[in-house]
Amino acid sequence: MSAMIIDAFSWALLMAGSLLMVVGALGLIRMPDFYTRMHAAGITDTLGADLILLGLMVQAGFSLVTVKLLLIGAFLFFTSPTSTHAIANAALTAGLKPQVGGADAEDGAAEKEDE
Amino acid sequence: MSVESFIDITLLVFLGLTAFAILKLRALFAVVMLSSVFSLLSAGLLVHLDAVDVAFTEAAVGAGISTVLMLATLALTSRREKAPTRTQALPLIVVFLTGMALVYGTLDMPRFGDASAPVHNHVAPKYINDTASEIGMPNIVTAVLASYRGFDTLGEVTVIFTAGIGVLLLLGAYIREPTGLRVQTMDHHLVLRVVTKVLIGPILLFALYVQFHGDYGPGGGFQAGVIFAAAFIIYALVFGLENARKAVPGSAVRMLVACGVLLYGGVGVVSFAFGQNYLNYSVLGASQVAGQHLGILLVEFGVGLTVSAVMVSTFYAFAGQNPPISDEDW
Amino acid sequence: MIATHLPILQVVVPLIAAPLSVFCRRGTVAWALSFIVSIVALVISIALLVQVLDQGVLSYELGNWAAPWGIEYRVDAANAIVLLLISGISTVVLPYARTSIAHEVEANNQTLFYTCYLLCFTGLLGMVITGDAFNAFVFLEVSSLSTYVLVAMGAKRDRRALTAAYTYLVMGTLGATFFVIGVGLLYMMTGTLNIADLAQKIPEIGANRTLVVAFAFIVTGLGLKLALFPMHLWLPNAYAFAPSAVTVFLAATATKAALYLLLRFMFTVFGTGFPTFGPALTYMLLPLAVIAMFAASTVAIFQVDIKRMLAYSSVAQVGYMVLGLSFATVTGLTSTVLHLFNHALMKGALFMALGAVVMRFGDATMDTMRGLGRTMPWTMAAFVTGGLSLIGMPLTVGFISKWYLVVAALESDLWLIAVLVLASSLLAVIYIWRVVEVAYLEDPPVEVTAGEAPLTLLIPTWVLIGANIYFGIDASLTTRVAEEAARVLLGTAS
Amino acid sequence: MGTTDILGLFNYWMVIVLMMIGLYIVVSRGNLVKKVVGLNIFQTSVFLLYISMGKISGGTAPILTGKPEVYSNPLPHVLILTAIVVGVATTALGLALVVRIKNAYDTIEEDEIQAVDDDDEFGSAEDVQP
Amino acid sequence: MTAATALALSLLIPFAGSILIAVTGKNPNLRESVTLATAVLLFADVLWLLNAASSPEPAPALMIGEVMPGLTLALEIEPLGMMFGLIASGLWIVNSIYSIGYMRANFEHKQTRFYICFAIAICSAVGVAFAANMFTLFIFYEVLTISTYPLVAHKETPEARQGGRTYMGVLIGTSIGLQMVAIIWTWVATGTLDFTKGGIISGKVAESIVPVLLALYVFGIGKAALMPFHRWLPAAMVAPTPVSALLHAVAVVKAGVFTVMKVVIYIFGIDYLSATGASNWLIWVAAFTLLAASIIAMTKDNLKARLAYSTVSQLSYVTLGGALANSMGVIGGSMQIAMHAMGKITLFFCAGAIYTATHKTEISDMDGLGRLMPFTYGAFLIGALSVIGLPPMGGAWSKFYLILGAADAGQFIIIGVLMLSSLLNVAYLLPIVGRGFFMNSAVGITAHEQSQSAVADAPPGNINYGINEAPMFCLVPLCLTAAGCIVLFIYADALYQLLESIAG
Repeated sequence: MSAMIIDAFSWALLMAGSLLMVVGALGLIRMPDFYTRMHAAGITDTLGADLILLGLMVQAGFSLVTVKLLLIGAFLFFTSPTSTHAIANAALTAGLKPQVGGADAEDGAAEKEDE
Repeated sequence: MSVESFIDITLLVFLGLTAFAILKLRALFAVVMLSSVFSLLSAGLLVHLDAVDVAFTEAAVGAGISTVLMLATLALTSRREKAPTRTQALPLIVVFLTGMALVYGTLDMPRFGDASAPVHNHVAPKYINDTASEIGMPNIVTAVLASYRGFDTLGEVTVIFTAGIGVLLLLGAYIREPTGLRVQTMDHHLVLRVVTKVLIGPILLFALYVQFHGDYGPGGGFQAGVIFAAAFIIYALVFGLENARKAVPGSAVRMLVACGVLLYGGVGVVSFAFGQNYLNYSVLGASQVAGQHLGILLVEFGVGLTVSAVMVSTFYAFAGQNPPISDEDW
Repeated sequence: MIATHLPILQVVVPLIAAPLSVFCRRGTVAWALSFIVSIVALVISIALLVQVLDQGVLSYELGNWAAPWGIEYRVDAANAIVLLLISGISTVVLPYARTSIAHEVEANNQTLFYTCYLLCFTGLLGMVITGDAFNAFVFLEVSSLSTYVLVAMGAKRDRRALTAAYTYLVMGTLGATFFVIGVGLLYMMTGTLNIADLAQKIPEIGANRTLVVAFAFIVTGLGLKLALFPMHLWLPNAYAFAPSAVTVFLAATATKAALYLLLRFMFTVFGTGFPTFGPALTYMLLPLAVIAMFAASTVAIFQVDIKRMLAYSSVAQVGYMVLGLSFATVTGLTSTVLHLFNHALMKGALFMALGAVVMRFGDATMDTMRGLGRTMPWTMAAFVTGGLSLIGMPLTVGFISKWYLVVAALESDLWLIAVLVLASSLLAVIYIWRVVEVAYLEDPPVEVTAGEAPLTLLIPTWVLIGANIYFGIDASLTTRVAEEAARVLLGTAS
Repeated sequence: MGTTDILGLFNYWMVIVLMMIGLYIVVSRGNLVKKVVGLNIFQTSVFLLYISMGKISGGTAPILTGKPEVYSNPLPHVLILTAIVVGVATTALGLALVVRIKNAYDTIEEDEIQAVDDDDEFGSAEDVQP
Repeated sequence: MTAATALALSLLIPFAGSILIAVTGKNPNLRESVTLATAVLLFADVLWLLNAASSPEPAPALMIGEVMPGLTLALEIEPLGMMFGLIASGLWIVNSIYSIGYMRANFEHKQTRFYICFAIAICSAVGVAFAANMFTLFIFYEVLTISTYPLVAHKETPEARQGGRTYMGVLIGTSIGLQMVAIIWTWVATGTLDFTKGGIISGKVAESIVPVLLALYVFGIGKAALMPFHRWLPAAMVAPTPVSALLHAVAVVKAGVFTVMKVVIYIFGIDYLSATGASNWLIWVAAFTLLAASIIAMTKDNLKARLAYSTVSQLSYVTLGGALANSMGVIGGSMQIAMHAMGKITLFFCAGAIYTATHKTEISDMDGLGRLMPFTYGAFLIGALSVIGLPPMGGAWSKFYLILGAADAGQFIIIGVLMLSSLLNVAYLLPIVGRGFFMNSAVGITAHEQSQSAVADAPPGNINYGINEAPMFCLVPLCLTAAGCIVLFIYADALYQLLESIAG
């Protein structure tokens, strides 16, 4: 019985995480310029990943595996914002202007993108 | 169709798409990133195929080191591929024929996952059945790698050693006083510096865990070596090549590269002293199992030493070149 | 006690020496170390050959793990002679290298160069001596990777060495990967990697499409490595732009080791009984070999750079070796093994002579050779002798090889082939004689001041020339071993 | 052949496709870095081929757990661990060569290099960068 | 001294000689005395062998070593080889004396290289003569080719180089492309290559393909200059005259026809050939070469070229003798080797003498020279008569026996051919003498002046000889060989006795 609840719970978490991942991916394609796209990407490796980890922990129960998963979570917690920050920073130093409204900069961003 | 094969097929299809994208794209930066993705995907597939050690290595190497090296190369060369000029007919034919030949060859193959295939019934069973008694460690892969086929692994260490020496010969002559890869500009990333400081410690710790836990779980000298090197590379990237060199001077790395191979080879030589054949660890300990254990521990350490040292020295060599394209082009 | 460990020592001594040489502060020390090592290796290989000749196959199980579970070293006449060849050539090349490398490689790279050389040496020995298919691959790669680097070291003289090395790297890796695919398929069908074990299992399986493909891939992969026409594209530039000493070593050993592996897999592992064996020889290897003989020699005639010319001639000579094995008779294989040995002697000598020229003049083009008969008499005398050997003149090793090859052809009633073999060696007359005429019948350009090459280059060259003539006059030893090797490979050993 | 065969061989065929894409990149592309990437893909797919043959359906990773289980064949794993190392070694060397070529020719496109060589038939000693 | 040592010496003496020459190269006088000494020593050694051979006990033999299993380097004396050995070593003395005169008078360069190669060439010629099996013979045959190349290309002018190429091309080409196939074929078929009386082929090779094998041999022996492989001989005319003498009289061409003889007698066996008629086609090829070459010779105005073609035709007499495959034919052919050697070397010496004295090469310029150089022209006449085959010159006997051979073989057309070719010889040789002696003096005078001017503008230092004759070093040898032609006529019987044994 309790097993079933746990299963359902973890599945819900996993599903939510996966969903966020998909959304993030979509955003990555649909967003107009570099910085907004990074914003979308941010979702995937923060909340998306963490939810999935959580789901897995629930599955694993209190065991060594959970500890490992926690560590992974911590690692992600540190790295993903940092990397996002670094990329954005690099883009800025490289002189990529954030697009503020107006479709004119669109193509400029697009062409920067495939660099 | 079972979940097993569903995952299997999905991953393979993704791999195919990635490879195709790599073929088509001409922005080399994207190509390199995709090849890193390719490695990660295949690592996933490998896990699915029960090859955890291999997956671990593939992830560390394919997605890690290779990518770093390729990015470094891009930074030093150029980031766009010219549109192919010559005709593609001949390559296409050659490749197609090769592929057809292989497909033809598959027709008589034992089916995927078939337990009755000769592969599973001639040599392998001994490893699975006797490792516990002869070597006395759970991770069969490590046992076979370091003992049954230990000489292959010595060869493998020699290969990586060769690569290290080769890169030194090719680029070493050009290392000049550190104008490292986009290093100066990194310094002002306060966030990066702090986070890196925090992370390097755990990474090194993890490396050691992988190194010495290899007998029980996935891992071993090679993976550990790569992770160990990764820690250094992050350090060098963020705090600049010169600081990294202060921490571990290039000459020292060069020595360590050699030391690893010597350690491995030396362990083998010891068995001569006991009148045994080369690389017979049993003589090292009181009992065979103890001897094997010690031997494997030592050679794995040798592997780790060489691998990490080679990775670091290779990175030094690449980063030592000064990039023709400045930070602004990124 | 030491005698029992000889097979492994053959490989482990240089293997340990390589990392040791990294600690050498000065290039000279590294060189001395490598020289000593290769002498030791030579002694070991001689001892091995003697042992094999009087007590048959030697087997050495690494880590005392019984084959096929562990890795096994197997020494028989077939690889004993190749081991002897490799270590012997290396022992001759190193004294030569001392001067020529100091001249052609950056000063601060000397030490690591010899480390790389030792690794190449280790790899070649390892891939020849091993009795395990996958282990062969590992050492094949050790030798290949170091070879790419050694070739690239020619960049100080000519930057094209870099592109040559890169092409070689790509082609070589493809070849090695094909080989691995083949081995993988073999393993898939037999479940073993031990060559002797494979040789037992494969006939039991009989006709099988997977095995056929494995055969094809192994032959192709190794064909790439030994520059079998038309997979030779990497070779000419690699030989032409590598440092002279490296060219000598590679020309004399690298392709030979690959050829040995080919022989081993074709004859020992698959065996003449293998379904597609006969057709593969008659419809694939034999024609390719004949084309190689003519096409490559013809291209050689039009080369301006003599090093390239000889490189192309090497491709042609590979054709002779492959032709010999494609008869699948004892005499045929004997001729192959003989030529494998003899060609190493002649090409080694020729490239050494050219190396001396390169050292004096910076290159070895037709123009450079003008009047060298006057200015560098001993070097050119060596070149001419080597050339005659290449043509197949009597009293040189070249004649012995040609003789056996033609005998083999005639024994198999391939009259046409026999005539073609001799006809193609007339092409060799042409490209050698071009050089001879220029060197002897033209006067050196007035500005030439360079004199004869230093003794450190001349002595090794003449040692090889001496070998050319000695084994050309008294071939009883080489023919005996070669025939024994042929019998071993055909499984009809006495 | 039946669906079982198709399923049983699909894995191999997919792997072959991957190999061929890699091979095609190597032989058809003129960019030296791209070639190296191609080599990587080619080799990685060969690794997959090896591992696939070691898989037993329903088996687990070859790490002894004490419980009676079906373990997949460990030998291919060992071989491929070695092969991966060879692969990365090759990659490193290849890239190092590419960097040197860039220094010497100032391009990493095959045909452009060819053009440069054709210009000066007698190649100059490589110019060491300042 | 045992026979074996004598045999060894016959190779070692010239070989050691070549080394000594190389060493003493700096000092011409010393160098040339070494050459002469070597020549004399060698001849003495061969004479010693001659009487050793004629004595009853088994023929002297020497086994040098085994190159490949079953294939040995071995020497053995047999009459035919003995004869060739005598000719080669004997004429070498004369030729050396002559070359000294010639090379000095014409200030040739690189004389040391010249003498070294000369010695090696003789060494290999002797090797060919005494070879005990086809393998050994082939090896020395090739050494001979290589060692004579520098002599042919001696002048290093473009023509010389071209000539050298043709020389190498044809000789190496035929020997490797055809002869080696034949030899290895024989080896594979019979398992031996030893020269044995009555041949080794019979029964081992299908009779239908014996002619093919024979063809591979005779065409493979390019030195025999059988058409169409005769081009090298005229091409080699660019060489200095002593070389031409060596090529056409002493070593090279004789080695060729000698090899043909050896093959016919000891590989195939004349009885076997005559029984199977496998050599009939060769008779006609030889006959054709014989006539065609003579006709070409008539068209040549350059003296040496004319002599060259004459050689081509004279050589095919020998081949013809062999092809007839009967005792008389063989004896005649073998004798022709000796007779023609003596006659043709005389002619070449004369040509060289004329060139040295007057720097003339074209026959049409030589009118009236006979009166300026009586000895030379006298010798030329004798040599010419011998080559034509008129008594009292040695040449008469060989032609005589050949005709007998043809008669035995029932080839009456061949008799006609022989007659005809002798007439042709008359037609292209005697006019030269005629012009020399009887052309009207006006031309003679001009010739006289020309010769004077020639001498005048010839470099200083050859004043030591008069305007009317070549230097002593040239003159003496050609008188000797001319005398030789007559001597051979008188003592032909000895030669006959020697050769009779082989014809069996």
